[in-house]
Amino acid sequence: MQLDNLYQEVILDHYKNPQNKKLSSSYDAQVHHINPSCGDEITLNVTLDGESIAAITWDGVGCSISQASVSILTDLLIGKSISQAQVISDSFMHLMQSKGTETGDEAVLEDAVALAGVSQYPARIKCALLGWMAFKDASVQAMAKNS
Amino acid sequence: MQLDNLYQEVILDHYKNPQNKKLSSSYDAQVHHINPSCGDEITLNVTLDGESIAAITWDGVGCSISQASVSILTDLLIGKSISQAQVISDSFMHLMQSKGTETGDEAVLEDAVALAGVSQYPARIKCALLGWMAFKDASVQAMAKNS
Amino acid sequence: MALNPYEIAKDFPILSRTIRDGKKLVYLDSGATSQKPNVVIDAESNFYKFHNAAAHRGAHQLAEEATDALEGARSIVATFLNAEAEEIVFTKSATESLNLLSYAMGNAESGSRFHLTAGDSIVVSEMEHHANLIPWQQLAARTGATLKWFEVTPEGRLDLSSIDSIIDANTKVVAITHQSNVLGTINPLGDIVKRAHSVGAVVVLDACQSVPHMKVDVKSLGVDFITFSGHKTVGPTGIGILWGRSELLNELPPFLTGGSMIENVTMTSATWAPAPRKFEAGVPNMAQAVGLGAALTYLSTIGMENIHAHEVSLAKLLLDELAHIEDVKVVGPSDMNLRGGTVSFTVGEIHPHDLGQYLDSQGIAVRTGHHCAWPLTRKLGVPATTRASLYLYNTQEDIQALVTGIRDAQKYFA
Amino acid sequence: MALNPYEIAKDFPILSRTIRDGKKLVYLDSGATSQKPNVVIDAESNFYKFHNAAAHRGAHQLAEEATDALEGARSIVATFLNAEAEEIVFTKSATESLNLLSYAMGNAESGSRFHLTAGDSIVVSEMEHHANLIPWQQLAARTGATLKWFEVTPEGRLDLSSIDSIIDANTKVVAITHQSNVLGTINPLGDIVKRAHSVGAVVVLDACQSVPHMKVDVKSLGVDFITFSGHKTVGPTGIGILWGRSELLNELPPFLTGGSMIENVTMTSATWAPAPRKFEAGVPNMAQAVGLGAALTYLSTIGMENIHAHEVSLAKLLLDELAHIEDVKVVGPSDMNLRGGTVSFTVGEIHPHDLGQYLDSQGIAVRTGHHCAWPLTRKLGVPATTRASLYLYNTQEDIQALVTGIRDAQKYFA
Ligand SMILES: Cc1ncc(COP(=O)(O)O)c(C=O)c1O
Ligand SMILES: Cc1ncc(COP(=O)(O)O)c(C=O)c1O
Repeated sequence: MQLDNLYQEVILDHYKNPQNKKLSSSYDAQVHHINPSCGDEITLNVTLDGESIAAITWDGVGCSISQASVSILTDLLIGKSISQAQVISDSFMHLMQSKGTETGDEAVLEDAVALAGVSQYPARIKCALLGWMAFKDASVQAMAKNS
Repeated sequence: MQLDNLYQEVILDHYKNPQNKKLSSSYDAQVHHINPSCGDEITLNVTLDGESIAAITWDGVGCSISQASVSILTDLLIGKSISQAQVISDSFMHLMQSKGTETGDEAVLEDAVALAGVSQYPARIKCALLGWMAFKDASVQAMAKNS
Repeated sequence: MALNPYEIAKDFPILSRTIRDGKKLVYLDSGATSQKPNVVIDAESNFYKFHNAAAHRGAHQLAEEATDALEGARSIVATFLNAEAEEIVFTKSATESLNLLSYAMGNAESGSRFHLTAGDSIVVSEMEHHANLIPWQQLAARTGATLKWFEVTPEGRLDLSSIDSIIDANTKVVAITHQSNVLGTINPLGDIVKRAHSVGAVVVLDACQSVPHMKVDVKSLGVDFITFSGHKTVGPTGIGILWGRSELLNELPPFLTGGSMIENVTMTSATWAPAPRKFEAGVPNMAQAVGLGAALTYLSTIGMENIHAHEVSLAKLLLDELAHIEDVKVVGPSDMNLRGGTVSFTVGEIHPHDLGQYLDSQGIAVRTGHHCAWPLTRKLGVPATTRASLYLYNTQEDIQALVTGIRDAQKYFA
Repeated sequence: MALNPYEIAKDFPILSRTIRDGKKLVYLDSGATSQKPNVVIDAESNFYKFHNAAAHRGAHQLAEEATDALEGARSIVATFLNAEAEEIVFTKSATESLNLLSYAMGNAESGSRFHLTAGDSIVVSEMEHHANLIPWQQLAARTGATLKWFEVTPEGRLDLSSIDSIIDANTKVVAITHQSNVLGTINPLGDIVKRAHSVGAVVVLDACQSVPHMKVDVKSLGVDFITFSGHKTVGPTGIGILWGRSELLNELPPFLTGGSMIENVTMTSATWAPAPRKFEAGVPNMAQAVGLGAALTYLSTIGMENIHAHEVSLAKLLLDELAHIEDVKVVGPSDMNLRGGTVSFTVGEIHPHDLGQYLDSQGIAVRTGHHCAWPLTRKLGVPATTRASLYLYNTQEDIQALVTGIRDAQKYFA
């Protein structure tokens, strides 16, 4: 079934066992993002340690795609440098816009390649991006605060 | 040609030699009406003598139909009683809405039956009615003033 | 007389197409927009092919024919609602109709019954679609008036217990939905109309979800304005209706200004044509009006009572079936008392987006999310719901497909 | 490359119908509304037959396809204007686009560049269509701003001699037509744009009569907003376009409020989605947007330069012929310098209504009256004019038919 491209095992696993889904009490920046077309919401905290990402924690409600995507994001970006995170985010964004023509670079995106199937479902791309947009926003704020 | 139904001899005659087209200096009521779809305008004066219509004079710009119609109206209504004028107006209104199915009662409408063809041209009915609407308005005002 | 949905479905070309891997389309999203029968599609096409010209703007034959087509459509709408032709205003959508009202009221000068100031109030409800909420929020913000609302009970009914304090002497407008696009609830209007009129307020009825589905007679409802969209009544996109009582339309200032709505214009000022022209600036959406006329004629031929009865019987079947599926919770009335064919629900921990996606893979189109009624969704304590909304072309098989789809989704996401 | 109007006319089904007593249709009223080629009619029909669903409001396949169709149309419009997709707002008409701008500016709060107060001014011209005049009159009345205007010279040109005093430091908006729908005059924009921008004003271009007829490149024109209607560009009724610079659309408050234009909504407040969504409340006029996409694609294939050249050559022929008919006076420029294919005129004492009616009896459709530009008609000192407006499907035979018709009318009414 084509649907299995969308709901890869990895996604359902992250959905059922979301990583870092517990807001830290301290942070450099906290953001709240919303998906206006379906009502999904996310709160996301970022803590930096100089140039590197010390912690990302979050809470929210949403579909398996949005929840898994942010869970995967935290696994992938914690411990990376801001500039590495930027490269990974760009690569993910690119994958989402590929309309199913790309599978994603596993060396860069790791588990996030499991979300490749989302790019075939235009209405779901926003779900997958919710956490990534929130992270982008939060990291910019955190850098601004620390500089 | 079907068009000849519209442009009867009588109409073109009245258009070229409009009756009572010179505003009287005194009147019981003066009104100014406009046809917003084409810009035709008319000013019309009514003078009453008790229950009867002593004078109708007018000035204006417009197409042959609107000019002929008001010219015929003045010929027809001057000297009549207000209630006779009402009957004639109603009959004319009815004829205009007949979509070409009626020829008009010559005993009541006299020359105005020449306008029967207008009822087949929906966009022109307003032209034919411009003067009649103005008269209606003016006669109501004149009666109100005199009572 | 029961209608035959299998025969009706043949009139709608889209219903014979397939979805994803060759699945038959099961369209349960008519609350968002309805499908179109051939007679409607052809009416629009034929207008362009044979009669297209600018209505009310020419003395040539095509302009006459276009005018007849447009005004003929107006008469059909009027008859459909038991109203007068000059009470029917063509807009682009219910959204425009509601904005027309709120902006036109904002244009009303002091002394007009429509003029609002601080101290006045506008009453809505918690179950309003954004289209019947935000325009009134904005009008309140612009005028200083207060926005008040009826709450919704846990069963999804309007809570009218405080009607006399919610609608009070300061109330100028009560804007309420006839049938909720989320809950399916049909709101009883008698007490609201009575109370509103007793304090001199006008009642605006958002009939988007009622006019397509049941007989709506403006004279017997007693409300003052009604709005709905063509695209939900098997009609074209790009056309909406505002009905208003003649004397109110005459009193209301215009909204959009421009060509064809004027009486006289100078460089510095303008005066207005009588209603409905006053509210229809510009070359009208003629082909869409004609299509809507064809749509309402089509529905009338089938009979609005029959359509309503059909939807009610399918909704009852659906509610019965849903009651037997573990973890399914219906949001809104669970019986058919004052209720239409729109059924929203949640399925355990499965997020509506995921459920909707699974159903789509089976060819079943439902809507998921807050359905443009976010305050209601929040009030009900759910982040989102899945909504099946029925129409005349739906069948018992469609209901069975949905029920099977839900059960299979439960397995898929287990 | 010269276009072949005989081949093109075959694409437009209405052009093969007859008028009155079996006369061939000679359609010279494209300035009011254009005719539609089969590709446009079919694009709308096919949307309904195969892809209809509520765009941006569902995760099912039909909703995806409807969204693609709508957004695809947006990209086509953007490419046509040399703009970005997110700068294209779908409205119902140019009239709505212009009202959107004037009402949205009225919604702007103090501090915004769009906020107007007493002391500010709005500049229009005497040759504006009511749609680009009355909304600004109303905005001026609501805000206390002053309405100022460029006059029209006896030759039918904008009088720009006092540009520096008309557009001054207090000017916030300059709203001007690109091509007059009465005179055919094409207004030179360079000085206006330069002066407006130097005082910080935005320039709104009413492009209703230019976008259908010539290449309009928003980047090279330098204006800030452009409006036009689909139905004049061989597209469907019920669709209009507002183009605006991204940063300006982002700054401008919304106009119509309701579903799909929001970011978040509570009972008492709402926040907005980014442009263009912010300006597109409600289920969009999807089929009409798709039809407009097909229309612009059709025009692009023929080539806007070719269309313009064709119209210019026909207009030149018409002006030459009219110059030879006794008593005919052309209202507007009599040469082809900065002039399009719209020619208005008077014929001695024959009232335009009568002339139009005679021409109609010969199958020739023209428009008569003030053409929704009443202040201009008054300024020109005529009660009304007769207008022939040309388009890509018109032929030299159409011009000859008109000329013969005018001569015959002179005999008929002699
Ligand atoms: C120059 C001009 N501006 C504005 C309009 C208004 O367009 P619409 O009636 O399609 O909204 C028109 C046409 O009627 C026009 O010719
Ligand atoms: C109850 C209700 N009101 C208003 C609307 C707005 O209708 P439209 O989007 O067609 O303007 C809708 C549908 O979206 C609705 O369901």
